[in-house]
Amino acid sequence: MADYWELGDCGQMKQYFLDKEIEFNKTDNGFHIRFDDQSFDIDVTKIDDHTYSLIHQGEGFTVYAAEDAANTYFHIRGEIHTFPKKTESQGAVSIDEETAGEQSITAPMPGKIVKVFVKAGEKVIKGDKVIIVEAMKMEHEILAKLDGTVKEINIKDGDLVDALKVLVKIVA
Amino acid sequence: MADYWELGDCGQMKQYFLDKEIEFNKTDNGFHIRFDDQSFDIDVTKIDDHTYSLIHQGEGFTVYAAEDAANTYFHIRGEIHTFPKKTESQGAVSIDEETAGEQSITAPMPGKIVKVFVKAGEKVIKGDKVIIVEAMKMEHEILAKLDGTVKEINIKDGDLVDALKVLVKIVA
Amino acid sequence: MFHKILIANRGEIAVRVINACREMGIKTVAVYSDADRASLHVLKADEAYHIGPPSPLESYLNQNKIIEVCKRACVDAVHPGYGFLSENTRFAGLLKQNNITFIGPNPTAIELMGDKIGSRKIMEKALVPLVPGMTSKSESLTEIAAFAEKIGFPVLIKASAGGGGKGMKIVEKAENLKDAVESAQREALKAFGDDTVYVEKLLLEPRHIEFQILGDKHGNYHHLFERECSIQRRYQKVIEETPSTALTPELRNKMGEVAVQAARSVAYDSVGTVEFLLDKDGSFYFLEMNTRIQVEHPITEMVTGVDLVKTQILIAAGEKLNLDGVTQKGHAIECRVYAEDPANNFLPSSGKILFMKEPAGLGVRNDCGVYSGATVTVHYDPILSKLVVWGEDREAARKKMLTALDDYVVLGIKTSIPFLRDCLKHDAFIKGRTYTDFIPKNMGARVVQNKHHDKALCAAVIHAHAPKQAGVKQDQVLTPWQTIGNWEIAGR
Amino acid sequence: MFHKILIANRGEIAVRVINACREMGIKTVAVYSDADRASLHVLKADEAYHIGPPSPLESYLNQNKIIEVCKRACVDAVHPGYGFLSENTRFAGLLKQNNITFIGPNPTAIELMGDKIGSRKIMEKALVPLVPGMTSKSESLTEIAAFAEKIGFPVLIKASAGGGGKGMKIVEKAENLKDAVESAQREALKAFGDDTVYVEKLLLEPRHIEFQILGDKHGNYHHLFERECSIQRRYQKVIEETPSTALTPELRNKMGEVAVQAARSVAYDSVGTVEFLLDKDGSFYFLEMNTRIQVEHPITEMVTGVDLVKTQILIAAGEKLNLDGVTQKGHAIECRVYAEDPANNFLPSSGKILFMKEPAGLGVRNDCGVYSGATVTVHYDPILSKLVVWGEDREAARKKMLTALDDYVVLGIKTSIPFLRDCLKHDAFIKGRTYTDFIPKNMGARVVQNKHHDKALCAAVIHAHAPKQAGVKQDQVLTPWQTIGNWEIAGR
Repeated sequence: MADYWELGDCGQMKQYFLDKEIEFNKTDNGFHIRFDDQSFDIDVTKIDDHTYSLIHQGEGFTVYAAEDAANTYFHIRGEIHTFPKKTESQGAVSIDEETAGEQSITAPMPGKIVKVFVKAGEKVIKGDKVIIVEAMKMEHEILAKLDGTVKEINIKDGDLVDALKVLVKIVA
Repeated sequence: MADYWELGDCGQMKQYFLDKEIEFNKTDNGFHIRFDDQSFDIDVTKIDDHTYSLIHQGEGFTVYAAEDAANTYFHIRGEIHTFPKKTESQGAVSIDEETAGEQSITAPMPGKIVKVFVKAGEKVIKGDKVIIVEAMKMEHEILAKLDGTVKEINIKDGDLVDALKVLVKIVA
Repeated sequence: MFHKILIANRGEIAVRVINACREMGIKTVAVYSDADRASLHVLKADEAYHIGPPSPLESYLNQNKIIEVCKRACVDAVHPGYGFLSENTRFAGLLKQNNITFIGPNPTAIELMGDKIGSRKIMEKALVPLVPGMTSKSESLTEIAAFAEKIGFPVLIKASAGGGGKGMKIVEKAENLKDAVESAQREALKAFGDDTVYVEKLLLEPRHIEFQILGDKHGNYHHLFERECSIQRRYQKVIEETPSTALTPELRNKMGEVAVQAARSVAYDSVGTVEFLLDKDGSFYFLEMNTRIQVEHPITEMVTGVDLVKTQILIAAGEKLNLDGVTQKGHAIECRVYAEDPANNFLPSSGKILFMKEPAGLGVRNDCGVYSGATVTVHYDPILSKLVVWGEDREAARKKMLTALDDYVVLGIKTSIPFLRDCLKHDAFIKGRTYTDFIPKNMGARVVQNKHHDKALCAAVIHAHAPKQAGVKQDQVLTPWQTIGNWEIAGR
Repeated sequence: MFHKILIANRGEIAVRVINACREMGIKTVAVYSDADRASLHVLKADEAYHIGPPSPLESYLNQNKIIEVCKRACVDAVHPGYGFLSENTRFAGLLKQNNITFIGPNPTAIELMGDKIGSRKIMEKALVPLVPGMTSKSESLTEIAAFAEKIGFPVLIKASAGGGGKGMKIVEKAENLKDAVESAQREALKAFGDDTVYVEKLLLEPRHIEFQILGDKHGNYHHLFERECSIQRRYQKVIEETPSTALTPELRNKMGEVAVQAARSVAYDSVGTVEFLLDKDGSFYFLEMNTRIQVEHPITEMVTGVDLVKTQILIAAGEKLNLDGVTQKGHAIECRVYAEDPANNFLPSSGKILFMKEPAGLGVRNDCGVYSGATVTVHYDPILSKLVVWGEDREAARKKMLTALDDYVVLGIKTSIPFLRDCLKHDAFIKGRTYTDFIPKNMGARVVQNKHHDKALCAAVIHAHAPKQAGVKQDQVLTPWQTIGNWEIAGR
């Protein structure tokens, strides 16, 4: 989760997180945290593995937390905050990666390939249907985002696919 | 929890538990368990740290489990089953231990001693008030269960006491 | 309307008030003692302030400290819940001095009705029938003894400032009077800060029937029908229901009118409760009036659709009552879930709730002050939650409650749930024969009957040897055991 | 009355039916696919049997397998829920052959109404107004195209066996017709096992108003008022409420009478729903009739106090309807909580629910099919739960829903909760301007506005460095950090 950590003076710590420099140290009943010229003196009680009670200048925030391999999730007063964990191989996870003159179509969710409309080597025009993926009984069309040629096809009709698998690659 | 374990034939195990000989072995999707001439072939799925789904011959039992230092607790279809853990020093936990001609009064719950009615060496008659303990704003009287003499007094008015602490001992 | 309300209470009622405020767009401020930093009301509020050590006298009854927090957090009103400072006129006065609204009736009404002896006098004047009992204060045991002798044993010792069974004692014969009075005085002092007690004649096999009344600051008075709270243990209500099986429409109207009359006689301007004892012959006697939101208020909400806490706040803000056309619909039952051991003389049970799962669903409501993993301390009331159900009729509600009680999982501490279930299954309950002696009469020789001991033994084996990780992979035929490396062979 | 009922379904509706049965003292039997061994309906039932692989065709739609389980478990009735086999007359027939009651209407009513084209013909005869559309089956694209051309674009392609938006497509212009028809046919085949589709004129800015109707086996028919379900996304209902802001008492009566007439015309003998489109000028058109319990049935239960699932079971057992005097009281709203990502074109979101906490309290009900730690698979409908609230009026219900949505914690998968909250906060919703284009018109440029980003950053720091163990000791001033030995200095 952290980019890196370093010990500051007086037992303080510094963390670079989402390009912010965050300084913090523990106090008798919680944490003192500083970033962006703001300072937080937070009374913290851990309720269970997923729940914290924070009190900051009288204001109470019950925070629910959970994490999986990709993200840490927090629920605060109805809001969901998702912080991606950085991995060595990639930056943030992206659903449909477009670089200049290239479209890599990844499966937007785990599902089943209903129909592939293109063949390798075929020319496509922006807006053409490329594939239909089905999940939870609903169909989702994926369209070409640029004029180009189909370079790779890694699936066929009826395949079950995982999220983020590259299905089709189109180059200008 | 177990008295002792031994490996039987064919990867089976035996456990003596609550004076029952229990034999069991794991199966593809659960456990095979035998005791008291009964045999259970149970399909088991662990739902979370506290929850199991058991299916036995089609019948479903969702079991909730928890344990502390003294007991393991199970909730099955509205029933609570508590199994004491044996410790080396004592048998089952008892609230108010009486042996022949002796009464050891223990605190029935954590609370505060409101009043002690007896003194060490004093004679008491069965039914005499010995102490009043208060917890959660309610008072609870503890009476002498035999005619005898007060041998030990380990508390005084106003003391906070833990459950199971011996407060007063009376001998015939 | 108020901008921010401080809730001078804890547990389920503080949570209930916080929820009402949130739905009204009012900010909430919780206060907590050292023992309650991790309590549910603290987790639910917009703001939370520490007010002292666990002892109620030093925290939830510490008026100056609470006023200090009110000023610091700039609240414009205080909701006192029930118990603690809810019927304390000095506290209401302190708030007024600081231009903060006390969400409750005017201090005169509290004072007149909060004094159980004085209120009997007012009712006597208003020609409301009374149980024979003392109508003058007395601090001398001799006077109490003389009066008890006059009306005849058995008698009941009650705290003048009381409520909720605290400081109440039955005395069967004269020689037990002294101890009972002293014990009642001690409990009363601790619970209410006032050790005045009085004596009443004890009726045999009465029902406890109370009426929810409401008054506003514009001279409007209403009642929202009855609650039957006959099922009690040591004067502590255990199960409440509405409507009562004992009331005819005529009797309901008559008692409701008397209740409204009682409210009017003290210019009552909040939600409140007028309690009666109903004798088998249909005669009823004024018992007392509680000048606060009552523990069992939810069953009235379930059958009338009126949110009593929101209404109480609206009244305090000066709004007019508009309850015309409100009727009773269906049947509601409340079970109080206490942290106590029904198998061991109902001793309080404190400690950590190792695991908890609340019932839910259509017509099921659990007003709860704790959560899975919470610690129940010895410092406060043993009430964990109030399980409330609504059904189209009494039998539907009873069955729904039984299902909900079966679904209510609390492991680690003892609770009254198994006892409540047995009460609801008892023939006397099914037939509506609910008198105040229901528990001693019917539940005395209660034996716990567990049917699934074999399955529990299997569960114990499984629990000791199940894989540490839960969950199964999607799309995979379930073989949860394939992940087990080796078992623990030794005892644990 | 039935002794044991098999629920031929999964998810929240299976749980809903199981709860109703339990309260009626009826034993329940769950069935499950490989993907559902750990699903909530399996955990809730008295018995549970495996019926096949995850694919619905091989499990929940596998009629022979389900009949086999019925016989093995000796059930006397089957509740089909909604979707799957709920409107399948062949299945109802198979059950009848085996002397098992199908809890639903007679097969003729299902057949007449299940066939959306045929039902239009019946309504035409009964002089019920219809949206212009095809009333004959057609398998040829040419015929469909010719009809579409005749009534004029835009048109709507609908599955004849359909419901719930499956197999529905809007076609703006002629050249898109072919693809839309093929896609609708594929979806229809997969969802209902029948790829027949038809064409209807598309109304502009209508409201979707449906009436809950009930018939018994003794010729009694009733309606329990309307549900407004205008807020839809791709013909999938998202938010439902009752009463509708658009109906006057007169219009309500008129539409209700037509709905009852529709039920009577097919001798309907169960709970069902007659759907209408309501135009801005007050004219209304029959859309279709659903011959099953509807997803959104809870809001009707909340305002009428009638348990529709229990009533459905009672009717199937031959009991007479008795709904005289039932009125609408207060206001109810339902939000469908889907496993989908509103920030990314509502793509389905599957995976493990790492943590979940359901809202609860007075007037809050969550009909839920999952739990904290459950895995949501790709095989079935993305509905996680239906959050339902009741309030004394529409604004009270709306505020209660917003509070409940804030309290609904789901971490690990994406849900529609943030989207639902934005819908309810929109001025058009507040003002009751709810037409079927509500979402495309008002929610298109929705931007997520998180106010507590600073607190979230603090939470991230705290979460990374908090002690591993939760809880505080009783009676101890809280210093949770004293137990921390050393922190992790490296990234994790």
